[in-house]
Amino acid sequence: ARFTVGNAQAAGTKDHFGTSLKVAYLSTDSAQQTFVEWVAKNVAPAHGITIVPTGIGDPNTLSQAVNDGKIAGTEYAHKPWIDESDAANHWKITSTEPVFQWAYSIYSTRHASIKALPDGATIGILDDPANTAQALILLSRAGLIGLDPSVDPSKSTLNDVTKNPRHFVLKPIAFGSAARTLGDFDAIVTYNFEFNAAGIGAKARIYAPPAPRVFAAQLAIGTPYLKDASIKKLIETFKDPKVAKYLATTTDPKVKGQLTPVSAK
Amino acid sequence: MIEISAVSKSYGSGRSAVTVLDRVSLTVERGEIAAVVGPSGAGKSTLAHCINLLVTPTSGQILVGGEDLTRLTGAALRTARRSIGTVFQGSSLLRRRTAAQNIALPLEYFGVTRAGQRARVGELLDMVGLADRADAYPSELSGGQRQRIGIARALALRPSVLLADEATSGLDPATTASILGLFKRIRDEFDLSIVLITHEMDVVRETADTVARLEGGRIVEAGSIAEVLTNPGSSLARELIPDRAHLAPAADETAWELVYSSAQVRSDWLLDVSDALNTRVGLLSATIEQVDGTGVGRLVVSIDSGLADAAVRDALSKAGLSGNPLGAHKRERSAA
Amino acid sequence: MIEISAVSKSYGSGRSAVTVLDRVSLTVERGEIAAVVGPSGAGKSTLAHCINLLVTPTSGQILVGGEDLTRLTGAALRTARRSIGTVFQGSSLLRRRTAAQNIALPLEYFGVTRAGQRARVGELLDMVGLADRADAYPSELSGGQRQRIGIARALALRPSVLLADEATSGLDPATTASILGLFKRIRDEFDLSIVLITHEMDVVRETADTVARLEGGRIVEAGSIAEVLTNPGSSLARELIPDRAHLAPAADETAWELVYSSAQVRSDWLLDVSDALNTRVGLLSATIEQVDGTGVGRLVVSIDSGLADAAVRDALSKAGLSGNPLGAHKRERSAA
Amino acid sequence: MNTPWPQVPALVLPALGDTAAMVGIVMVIVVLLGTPLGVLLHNTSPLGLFPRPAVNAVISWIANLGRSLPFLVLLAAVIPFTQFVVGTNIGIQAAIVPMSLAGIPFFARLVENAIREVPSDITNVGLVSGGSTLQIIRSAQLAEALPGLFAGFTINVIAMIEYSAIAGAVGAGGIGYLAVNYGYQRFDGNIMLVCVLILIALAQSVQFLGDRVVRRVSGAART
Amino acid sequence: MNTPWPQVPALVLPALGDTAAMVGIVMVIVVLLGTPLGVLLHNTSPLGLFPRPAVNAVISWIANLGRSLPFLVLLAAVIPFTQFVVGTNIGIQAAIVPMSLAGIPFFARLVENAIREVPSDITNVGLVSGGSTLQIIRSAQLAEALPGLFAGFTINVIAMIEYSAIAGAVGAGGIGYLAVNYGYQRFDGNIMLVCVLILIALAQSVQFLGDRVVRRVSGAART
Ligand SMILES: Nc1ncnc2c1ncn2[C@@H]1O[C@H](COP(=O)(O)OP(=O)(O)OP(=O)(O)O)[C@@H](O)[C@H]1O
Ligand SMILES: Nc1ncnc2c1ncn2[C@@H]1O[C@H](COP(=O)(O)OP(=O)(O)OP(=O)(O)O)[C@@H](O)[C@H]1O
Ligand SMILES: [Mg+2]
Ligand SMILES: [Mg+2]
Repeated sequence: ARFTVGNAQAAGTKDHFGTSLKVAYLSTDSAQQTFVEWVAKNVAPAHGITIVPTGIGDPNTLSQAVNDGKIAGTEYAHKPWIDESDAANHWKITSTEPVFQWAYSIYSTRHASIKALPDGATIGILDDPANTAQALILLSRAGLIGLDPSVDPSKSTLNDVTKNPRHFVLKPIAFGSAARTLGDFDAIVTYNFEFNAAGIGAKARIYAPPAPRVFAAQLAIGTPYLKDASIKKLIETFKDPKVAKYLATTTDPKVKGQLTPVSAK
Repeated sequence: MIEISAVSKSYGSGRSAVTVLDRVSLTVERGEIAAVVGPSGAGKSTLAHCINLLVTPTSGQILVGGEDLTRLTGAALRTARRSIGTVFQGSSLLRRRTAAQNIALPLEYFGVTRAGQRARVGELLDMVGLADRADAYPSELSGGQRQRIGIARALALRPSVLLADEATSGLDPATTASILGLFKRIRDEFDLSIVLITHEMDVVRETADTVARLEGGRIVEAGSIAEVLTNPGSSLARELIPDRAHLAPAADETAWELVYSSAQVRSDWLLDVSDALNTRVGLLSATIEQVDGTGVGRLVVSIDSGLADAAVRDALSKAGLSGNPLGAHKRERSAA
Repeated sequence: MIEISAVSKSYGSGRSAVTVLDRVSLTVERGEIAAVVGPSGAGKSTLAHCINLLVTPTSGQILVGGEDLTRLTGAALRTARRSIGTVFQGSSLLRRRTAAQNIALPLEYFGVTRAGQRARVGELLDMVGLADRADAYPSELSGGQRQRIGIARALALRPSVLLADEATSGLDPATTASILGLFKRIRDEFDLSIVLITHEMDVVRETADTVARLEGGRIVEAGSIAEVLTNPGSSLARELIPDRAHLAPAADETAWELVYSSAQVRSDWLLDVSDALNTRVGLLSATIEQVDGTGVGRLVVSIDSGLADAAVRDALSKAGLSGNPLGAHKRERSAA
Repeated sequence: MNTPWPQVPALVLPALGDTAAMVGIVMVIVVLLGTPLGVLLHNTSPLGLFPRPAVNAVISWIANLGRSLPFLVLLAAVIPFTQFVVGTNIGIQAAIVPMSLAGIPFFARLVENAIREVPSDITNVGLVSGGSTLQIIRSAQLAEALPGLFAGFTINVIAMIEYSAIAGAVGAGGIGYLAVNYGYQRFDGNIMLVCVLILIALAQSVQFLGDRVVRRVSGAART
Repeated sequence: MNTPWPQVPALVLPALGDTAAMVGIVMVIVVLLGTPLGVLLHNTSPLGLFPRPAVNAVISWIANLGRSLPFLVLLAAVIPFTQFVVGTNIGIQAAIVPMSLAGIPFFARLVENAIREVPSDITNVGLVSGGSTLQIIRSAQLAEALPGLFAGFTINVIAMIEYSAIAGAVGAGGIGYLAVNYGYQRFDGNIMLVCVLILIALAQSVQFLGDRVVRRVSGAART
């Protein structure tokens, strides 16, 4: 029961943001911060705009600000989440363009491979709906579980697990706690950055498929501003091939292994 | 000035109800000092609190200056209360205010200017002899000093009624005398009505115009001091002029207890009685005093045992006294 | 039992230091009731608090039962304190405990069994006449009732020393007498030493064995009661037997103030003096009392103005009294 | 994606149980350890029964530690300790450790405040009645400060419900976390509403009971 | 991925300023509104100056609302109100609204507790001295409860620093949020260490100052 303020009056103005655009990243994620700062410095000037990287810690506040036209755009969320939050909050935010993919893997310090996971192993998965779905897709692609084929995989929930031959116990955990509680689980399925930041490296990464494209980070823009000239320039900036190249080739330890170019599927 | 009619106060309800005041009626005139005495727990403080409305009587009416306080609210009640000064039993000072600031409280409430407050507080501190302790906190004051600050506070707004609940108990005789002198002076100057609750009978005799004795919530005796004291049957008189330990009479003598029972006792009555009985009356103990111009007294004297009781009574009565032999039971000290 | 030698106490330091006790020395024997009197703020309560070590003296030594309390700590200090009962000026009851529970406090601390506590508390409540108020909270008690609970608490552990700081001020005369009777009874039974701080001179005369007057932190006069009272020059005596308002002498008479200055005053001295001067001596005011078997007294009498002062003095002195004419200044009431 | 009403109890009831368990256990620990800490804080201070400035400074410092860190940081910082004490870093047990560490000093300050208001006259009565320090603390300080202590307890319980919502992050669950997770992160209005109503009801009941106890204790015993 | 030391001040100093601004402004609001609320809570209760059971129940209910919700839920729930009051949902202004809403009832309870301990004798003195209700509240209740109020204030400031760490999520920043973000989520040991040290120093200073004030106020004025 949240409602929206500010959207309508902002929409009438042409070129609401001018040439200096605030682009928000989730301040809890240093990879995103590094990425947006790189784009602002290395790509944006060529497209005639100034990007002001803005860190905000709380996803809902951030989205609200985008919806209200206080922030030009973000790249912190994937389409399933944006759609879900739009519906729930009556926000008008459009996912324009996939920008990058978060690496999403299975980690374990107890077992060397997914094959070694014992019968009845406890596996931690993130407790918000979209990330639960992402983990379930990953587990099913690895052949560890089966999902109800009639359900859109990007919306699957624990109730949609139809096959679980090895009797895994799937336990929801909170975002941010994975690295600290890895020792208490047989395995955890989550974003790589949760572990990279904590210095838990590739050694514990026991399964790392390409992330599902549906969960690619989207450049999200407040719908009323889509036609603004500056917003068009912003979209062009993120579409610039230099961006994909940067993601594929960077050696910056804050980004490498966490943000990857958008997947094929 | 204060008219208390049939005031009752009970605590609790139903079976466990305790009646603390039981249809008490009492009038204190303008300019009168009315003492209220009585045993511990008799209801004296409760009565005082009914007058300033800290306690709401269960029934009955109290008029102060003709006004029924229970009907007042807000500003009117405040104004009425300002005309009643209260000295609490046990001083009750604000502990985070200095002596001077405690006295200034009613002035502050009344809206007196800073300068006005300072001046009046200075006067009041002088009156109670504490000018040098103005800046001390209550915790730095002695018991008696705290009490005097409470008195000064009660007088700050020049009230027309003063409720003094054991205002001088805990003060040394000299300070007590000076405080009572102060009360009488402002009574004379401002026609103050004073309700003086006290256990010190000297204070009652020397200061009060009238006295009422409360016992178990009821007034059991009341009257002007002189009236009460010259009434030989009065138990209040007995309390006002307490028994004293008396010397033992000689072997052939009997101790008689005498009281002045008339307002016209001559000062040389002892000689008169001795002459009339043709014996030597001796003084074993005595309290004789002038109250409102009248002599009042209670004594134990020794009189020749050979004389008939009736003859002695007759001689005494002619002199304006009444007496009874104390008989066999000689008392060493009269404490018990 | 209590030996106080050269005890001083100052508050603050440097320039702003205030000396509240100034080299006070005082001894209270086993079984002795020692009254301490003095004006408000003299340092009496401070002295009592030095004895039970609530206040640490700045200098000097206090021995209680031969022991220097300042050297004790922990359990030893606790044990020593248990032998000292303290009645505080202003009762100080725990407000969330009933009267009975307040009295039980020292028993609880001492480790007395429940049943033992109940029995002793019952006894103590009876002693102070409050058996019916056992379950009342302090806020439901009158001032005097609270005070008596404080007294009962101080006596709970049958102490060998009792510090009674204004224990009876605020109690009516009958209750005062019964409490003092209680003190004397336990003094006689248990050889209790009592330090009786009070402003009530009746209490001193009737109860104490010795009296010390504290003024501005120093002991200015001290001695046994009878000694002090028969010393005509003593200002303490004057305080102990206060001036009374006296009747006016007749036109041809002079008011003389007399005091008993010998322990051998005959009870019929008034007749003796009248005979010796061949006049009629009249009683204008009088206080005569027996203290420890001795007659003590202060009176104002009327004597024929025609007589030579020297002759009057001579006659009085023969009777064991000393006196002075009050001269022209007749006083209506002696309050001031 | 609002959860259908029939499914709500299945989510909410266990969460309520978790909250009750967490807050209940934590409050027992908090009272048992926070009370002596508060007593020490007061009595080692210049106004206390045994002033020890140095000890006071150290205790005060330690007590502030627990309160000065944001709860999430505290929770992360004490993970090794939590692991050592309860052998796990997830679940109710794991939540209890940081919650207690935050709650103890909080309650200690409330206890300190409550007993500071007991007039020194009262502790003097304890001293001259021959009480040991412990006896005086119990019967004169704590007993006389009872209404203040109960009021502090009430405040503390409500603060712990708040912390339990954060502690939910270590998988401890609880109604507060449910509210944050479903209501805030999942936009599930139904669950959120139910959780919020329950939380309000919980706080009201705690306060109501607390107030009743406080009034009962201070009632007749007022001066 | 620890931030190099030379970069630390650039991150920490503005955050410190933000915390000071947030907590400072919030505390002004909290004291201004929480004090009267606490006074009302006490005085409409059966022990107060003007007992009004119905009014008391309503005020108490409202005061509990602010305290019963997990702060993150409160923050989300009041977004429209925040928008209405300060015209934005991000930044320091936006943090101030929910922080005040949580802080006001918290302080009100602390005020209520502090003034409940003022003996009724003292309010009686106020009454017979002819004080108006307001005058008595000011000079007899609040002034006499001063040490308790200051101690409550200290507790409240520290709680607000804690809340500012959560409110930092709405882009208000602040040192607490920096600690959570870098320390908890980004595992940046350097920043975390600095933040934690600053937070501890902050809490210690607040407590130290608070204690000094409390002791100063209660010092000579003790009974
Ligand atoms: N903490 C303190 N700081 C400064 N002066 C103090 C302090 N405590 C007491 N005094 C002063 O010490 C003096 C003696 O106080 P004490 O209470 O002993 O007097 P007292 O003889 O018992 O008087 P009373 O008969 O009025 O009870 C008083 O003048 C008082 O103001
Ligand atoms: N709240 C209460 N509930 C029950 N009884 C009470 C309450 N308040 C006072 N009392 C009782 O009322 C009686 C009268 O009390 P009050 O204080 O008026 O006595 P007092 O005459 O002033 O006595 P004292 O001389 O001891 O001060 C006492 O017996 C007391 O115990
Ligand atoms: Mg009384
Ligand atoms: Mg004294």
